Amino acid sequence: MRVVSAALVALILLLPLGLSDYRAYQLALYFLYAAAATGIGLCWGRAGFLPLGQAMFFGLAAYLAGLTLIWLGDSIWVFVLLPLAAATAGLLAYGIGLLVFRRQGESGPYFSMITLALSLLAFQLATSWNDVTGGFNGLKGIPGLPGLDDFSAAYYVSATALLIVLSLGAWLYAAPVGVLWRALAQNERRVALFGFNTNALKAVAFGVSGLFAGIGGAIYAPQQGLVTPQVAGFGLSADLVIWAAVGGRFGLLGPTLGVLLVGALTTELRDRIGFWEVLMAGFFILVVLAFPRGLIGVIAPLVRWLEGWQRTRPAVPAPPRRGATEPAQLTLSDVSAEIGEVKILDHLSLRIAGPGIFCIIGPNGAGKTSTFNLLTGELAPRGGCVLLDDAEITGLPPHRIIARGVGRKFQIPTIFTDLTVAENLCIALWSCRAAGIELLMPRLKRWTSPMLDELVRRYPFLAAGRRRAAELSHGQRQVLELAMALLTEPRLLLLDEPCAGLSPEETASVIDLIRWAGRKLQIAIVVIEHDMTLVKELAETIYVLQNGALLAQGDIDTIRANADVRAVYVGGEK
Amino acid sequence: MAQQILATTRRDFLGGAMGGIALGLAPGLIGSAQAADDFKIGLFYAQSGPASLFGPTQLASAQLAVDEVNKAGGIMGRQIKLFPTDAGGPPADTTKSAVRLLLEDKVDLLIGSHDSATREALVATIKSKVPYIYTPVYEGGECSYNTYVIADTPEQQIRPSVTWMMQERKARSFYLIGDDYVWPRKSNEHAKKYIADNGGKIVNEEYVPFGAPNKFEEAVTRIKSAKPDAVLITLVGADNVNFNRTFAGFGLDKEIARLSLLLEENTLKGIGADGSNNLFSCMSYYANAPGEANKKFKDAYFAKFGDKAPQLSIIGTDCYAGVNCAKALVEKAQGTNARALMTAANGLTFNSAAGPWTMYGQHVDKTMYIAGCKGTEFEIIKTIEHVKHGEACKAA
Amino acid sequence: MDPLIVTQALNVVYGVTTLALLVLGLAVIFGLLGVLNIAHGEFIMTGAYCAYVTQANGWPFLAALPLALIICGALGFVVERGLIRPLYARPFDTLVATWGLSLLLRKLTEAIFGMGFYNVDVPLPGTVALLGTDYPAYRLVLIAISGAVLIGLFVWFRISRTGTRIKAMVGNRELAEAVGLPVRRLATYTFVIGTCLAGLAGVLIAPLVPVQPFMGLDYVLKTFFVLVVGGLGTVMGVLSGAAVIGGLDSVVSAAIDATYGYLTVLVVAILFLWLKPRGLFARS
Amino acid sequence: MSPPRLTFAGVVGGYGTAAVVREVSGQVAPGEVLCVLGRNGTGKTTLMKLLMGYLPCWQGSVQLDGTAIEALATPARHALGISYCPQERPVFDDLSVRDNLTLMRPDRDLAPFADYFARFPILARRLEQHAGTLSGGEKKLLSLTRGLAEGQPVILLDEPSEGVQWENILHMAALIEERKAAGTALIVVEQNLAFAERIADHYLVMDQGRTVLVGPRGEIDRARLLVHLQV
Repeated sequence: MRVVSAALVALILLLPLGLSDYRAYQLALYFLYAAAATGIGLCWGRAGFLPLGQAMFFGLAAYLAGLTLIWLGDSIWVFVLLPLAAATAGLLAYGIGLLVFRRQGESGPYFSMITLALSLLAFQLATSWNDVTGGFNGLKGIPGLPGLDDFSAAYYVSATALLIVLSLGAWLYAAPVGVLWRALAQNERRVALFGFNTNALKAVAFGVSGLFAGIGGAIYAPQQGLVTPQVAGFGLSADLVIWAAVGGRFGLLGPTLGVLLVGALTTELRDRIGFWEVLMAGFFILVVLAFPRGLIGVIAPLVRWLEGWQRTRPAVPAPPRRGATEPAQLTLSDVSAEIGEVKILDHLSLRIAGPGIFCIIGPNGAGKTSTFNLLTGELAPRGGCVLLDDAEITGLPPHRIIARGVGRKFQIPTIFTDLTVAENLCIALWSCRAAGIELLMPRLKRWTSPMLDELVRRYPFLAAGRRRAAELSHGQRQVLELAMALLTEPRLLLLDEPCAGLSPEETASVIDLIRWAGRKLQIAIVVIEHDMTLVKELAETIYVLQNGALLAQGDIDTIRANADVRAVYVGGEK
Repeated sequence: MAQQILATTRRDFLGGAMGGIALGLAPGLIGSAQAADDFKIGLFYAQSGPASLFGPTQLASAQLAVDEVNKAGGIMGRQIKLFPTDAGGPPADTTKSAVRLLLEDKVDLLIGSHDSATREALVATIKSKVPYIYTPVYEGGECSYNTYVIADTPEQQIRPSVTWMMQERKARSFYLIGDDYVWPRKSNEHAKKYIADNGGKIVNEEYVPFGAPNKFEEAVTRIKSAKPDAVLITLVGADNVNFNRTFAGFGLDKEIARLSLLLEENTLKGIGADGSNNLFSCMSYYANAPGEANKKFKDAYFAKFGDKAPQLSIIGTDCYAGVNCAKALVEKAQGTNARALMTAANGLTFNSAAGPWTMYGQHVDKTMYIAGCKGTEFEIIKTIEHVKHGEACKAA
Repeated sequence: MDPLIVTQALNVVYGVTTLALLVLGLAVIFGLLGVLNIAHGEFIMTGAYCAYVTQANGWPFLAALPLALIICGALGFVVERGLIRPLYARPFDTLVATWGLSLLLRKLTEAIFGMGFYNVDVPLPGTVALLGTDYPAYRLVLIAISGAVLIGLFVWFRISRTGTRIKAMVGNRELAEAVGLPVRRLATYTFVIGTCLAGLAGVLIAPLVPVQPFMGLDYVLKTFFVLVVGGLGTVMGVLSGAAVIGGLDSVVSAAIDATYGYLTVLVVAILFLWLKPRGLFARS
Repeated sequence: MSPPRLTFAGVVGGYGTAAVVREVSGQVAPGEVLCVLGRNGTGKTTLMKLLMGYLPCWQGSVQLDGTAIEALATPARHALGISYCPQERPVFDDLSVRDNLTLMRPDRDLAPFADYFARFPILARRLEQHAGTLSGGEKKLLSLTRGLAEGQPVILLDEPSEGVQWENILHMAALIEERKAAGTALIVVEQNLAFAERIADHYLVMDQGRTVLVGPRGEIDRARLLVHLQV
């Protein structure tokens, strides 16, 4: 790793010796675009949302830097204020991200279109605000950086900017936040159910991408000596996206590869072939159809081979979970909920007092999974209230509820298949233990806990950390999902059919694990289960739901004797 | 546990490193070899982007001039070699090409036909190291060292045409409409002065966002209600076409005269016969401008490029003048020394498609034409000779 | 009434209805199939060039309609089969691919017709006296045609067998397969209907705008904004979106100027995207 | 006894990596009903989806009149003669009741439905209404009507009686009897034992994705079924 980065840095630094001034100058410009494109890779390839107006941040920083340089000339203060220009772009992006994501968590095409519209707005402002921006002809007469105004100096300034961006990127990709971004792109809801504020995480990703674009833009101004509205507009925004897509948005260096490749092709073709744009268009379409992971995907096997060499570093004990630890007391009173026209919970009231294992059964559509959704804040009730201990949790966002000690396993395993087994386990360990600035520390990846040790002892496959979760069998996925729920050490654990699709042996071991966890953690475990044998084995109290309401509750014999329950399960002539 | 640290990073880092290296080096391997004694001229013209409709004419006109000069012995005995370069993209793309022309191709002189934003970017990049001749209609004000402008200036376009409008077409009130950028705003400043000088008045002045998808129904309705005698148009390209078609569509063309400051053959073709009634233009060149010079030029042009030759228009033939200016300038200065060139430029005379032009103060005095539209053709109404450019560059 | 106000009011009606006409093709492709077709504007451009070719050959203006339907339909068919079909599950990739397509179509047009402007003669020149003012006859006709096309499409979609089947496919794909609907072929039809509508709009708008390879860019963003504001998949969505975007643009342009009109459109689009992303009338 | 019309043998399949149906086999002959019983979550609906081609069979075979169809897509299976009424989202909510029925009928004729309308007059009354406005039970009636009236040799019904009043369940049973008499083979997934007992010729009882009981109705008494159905 270090050797490779050092080689890369050395290469970039020595490159001008072998290149003409013109090539160095050209590379210097591409490096700045690459810095911005790297931000797109971060948002699109990592965190899973596509910004279409990235030039807005590039342009903002360029204008700010340009104005600063014109104002200060060759004062040494520009070296302080230029980074501030870049930071302003990053802050703006972060602010926009917070506002937009907080509103609805929207990260699909609508987010993309918001950024696109903002970028058009920025272009129009830059064009119309003649007094400040110089209008369409641009902000001119920007002096170069003091003492750094020839071609090779410009190259080194750009190269440094790009290296800073790539190093920041490498750090973030290696840090917990990078893992969380990838998890988020795959299943945002699941990340929230590990207690992370996904909207804030996405806003941070967008902010960082804005900062990267800002770094490019802040250097662009002194290097070009002129800033025109085009650098804030749609054209550059679209180019940045295309470059990232062509090079490969999933890796850190993909966007840079894309910029260099497309840039080189454009330069070489532009003045030689009349219809070079046709070639470029055909090239993009080909890449999208044939290499959906971008050109960098072509060399993926080599990368896998290189992954072999790495050092093992000692594990670090994870701190205890934040917040209360006593077993949960759960009360639902008179809760109703609807999806569209359909009533799914109908004045449901029930009370679960931990510790212990409780089963919920009922026919299809009885409201079992909906009850779980209600408890984790994903289903908003129309009436009634939910109390955890004595505090109302109705209406809280999922990550807040999880932070109060709720854990959940889904019926169909929702582990993060694109991540490794170890990364999956880490996310669970970080849940409710790490937040804010801590998520930037790569050492958190070495966390361990007594619970993890016990889980690994029972299921040795969990120790094969570098294996991708996608390679696991169904049984292993169910176990991993359960392990992740247990690692968060919740006070109320919700398990939705933990044994679905498992073989009898696997089922037995999972049942054993659940009972062990119940005893060891002294928590309330609520299980949705269809298999009556398992219900009988697990549950002390059984709740039967029907049409969104509680039909019966009690131990297994009480339930079996209940005539209403029998009618529900066999049907009747009414 | 959790020994997977850094795995991701390595993957990402290595993945791109290999590709990046290969690419960074590849362009460097492609070299270029030229005969040493050619006189190399870099020509910036619009090959891509919205202005690229002028591209073919720009290139053809420049090539014609290069052929003629070379046949007549070149510049100081050196054959001209032309380096056509795209200037249709954003300024940063063009300056990048300029650096290539300067450092790799080592051109002796640059000619540019493109917008002002690109010109200013180029001036900043060239830093007066080689002579640079700027050719198309513009708003004035370019006085950089070793830079030579042969464009129509506001003084040349606006003073004669507005005066003619007011004195001979009896227009007393004007409505100004333009795209919102430097050239229209600067041009209108000049126009307002001349209109006031002649005792006329401005009814309204409005601008539409440049580069946005504009429609003109509302503006035309406003004009209809304001009832000016004439409209002074500083819209360009598609906006100019769109406005004039809408204007005529609303039936205002009979009552209100229009003077457009950037109306040449291509734009007129877009406006069409049903939009061009009572529409006027003022330029230093039209394809059917009178005079021997233009006839000679057109004969040579069509002889070289045939009947399907690109549409002749001032944005294009200015490149012909640019090459001729380069020859005259360099031969008079006996080289490309900046100081010698700046001196030689004063009083320099060279050929344009419309006849000889004379340079003072880095700009050109020339003959201007006022033309009216007849269908999709221009008809020269008035020829005004020796119009001063009115720019105040301090002589070197 | 003040003729200025009457005329500006007609301008608003004209702006809204023509925008609705320009949106229809995208409403079908994006609204029903969920394909982010960035090349929508280039299909409009193709229609406009059909109008030019018709005029250049001396054929009657209306002959441009079948020509545009054939060419845009064939193009749409090829594009759906070759480019869109493998990408239905990858919306962002569709975006990049259709971006490439738009560049390709533009360059193809350039190769055939060159970069220059063309004009298509207004089929109905002159103005008509209406409510105390004069308004261009063809624009009035265009308002009527746009309305007719909107209503026609609405009725066709409601009562025709293909319309019903498309609705079935969009609403419940699993069941559609179970009852034997050829859903893949139907998706192709739907896409082709979308491109044909774009071509139709292109022909009708051609006499009023500069016809040139870049003209499509003027429409693509505005039409996307209309759909986002109005909501996807319903005729009411198209109408209300066009009313908000086109109406605001016209009203503000008339009251202040075009710059404010444009800025208002952008700001309103952003507010809708942010605060009401499902639009005014979304398909349930 | 006539040869089986639809046969499936050793079918395995599910979602993602989870095998929900494990080596289930069965068959149904013309004029017969095979009733698939079991508690919820045991894989009955998944079996239907495997037979209809929504999910790929990981193992095993499906044959229609002796021809292997396990590799065919859903519309192709329909074209070969299998109709299907799904458990969830059984009708086109955006379409009128009429359009739901006549969508695939070239003549748009309602005459073939006269018999069904006589039993379910609510459908005739609401012909022009959007099917989305019907109640869950009414949607099931519409779905059954559409499926049976397609007149195909094989019909798969997934919980047709869910949410339906007993009186209409009896009508359903009568309509199914009519199809049986016409030689149609039906596979019916059911939770309602009383309904199943009225229509079934054979039972196939599933638990945890596997077959736990299979045989003709006459040979399996109620008590044995209840063991697998009750809590």
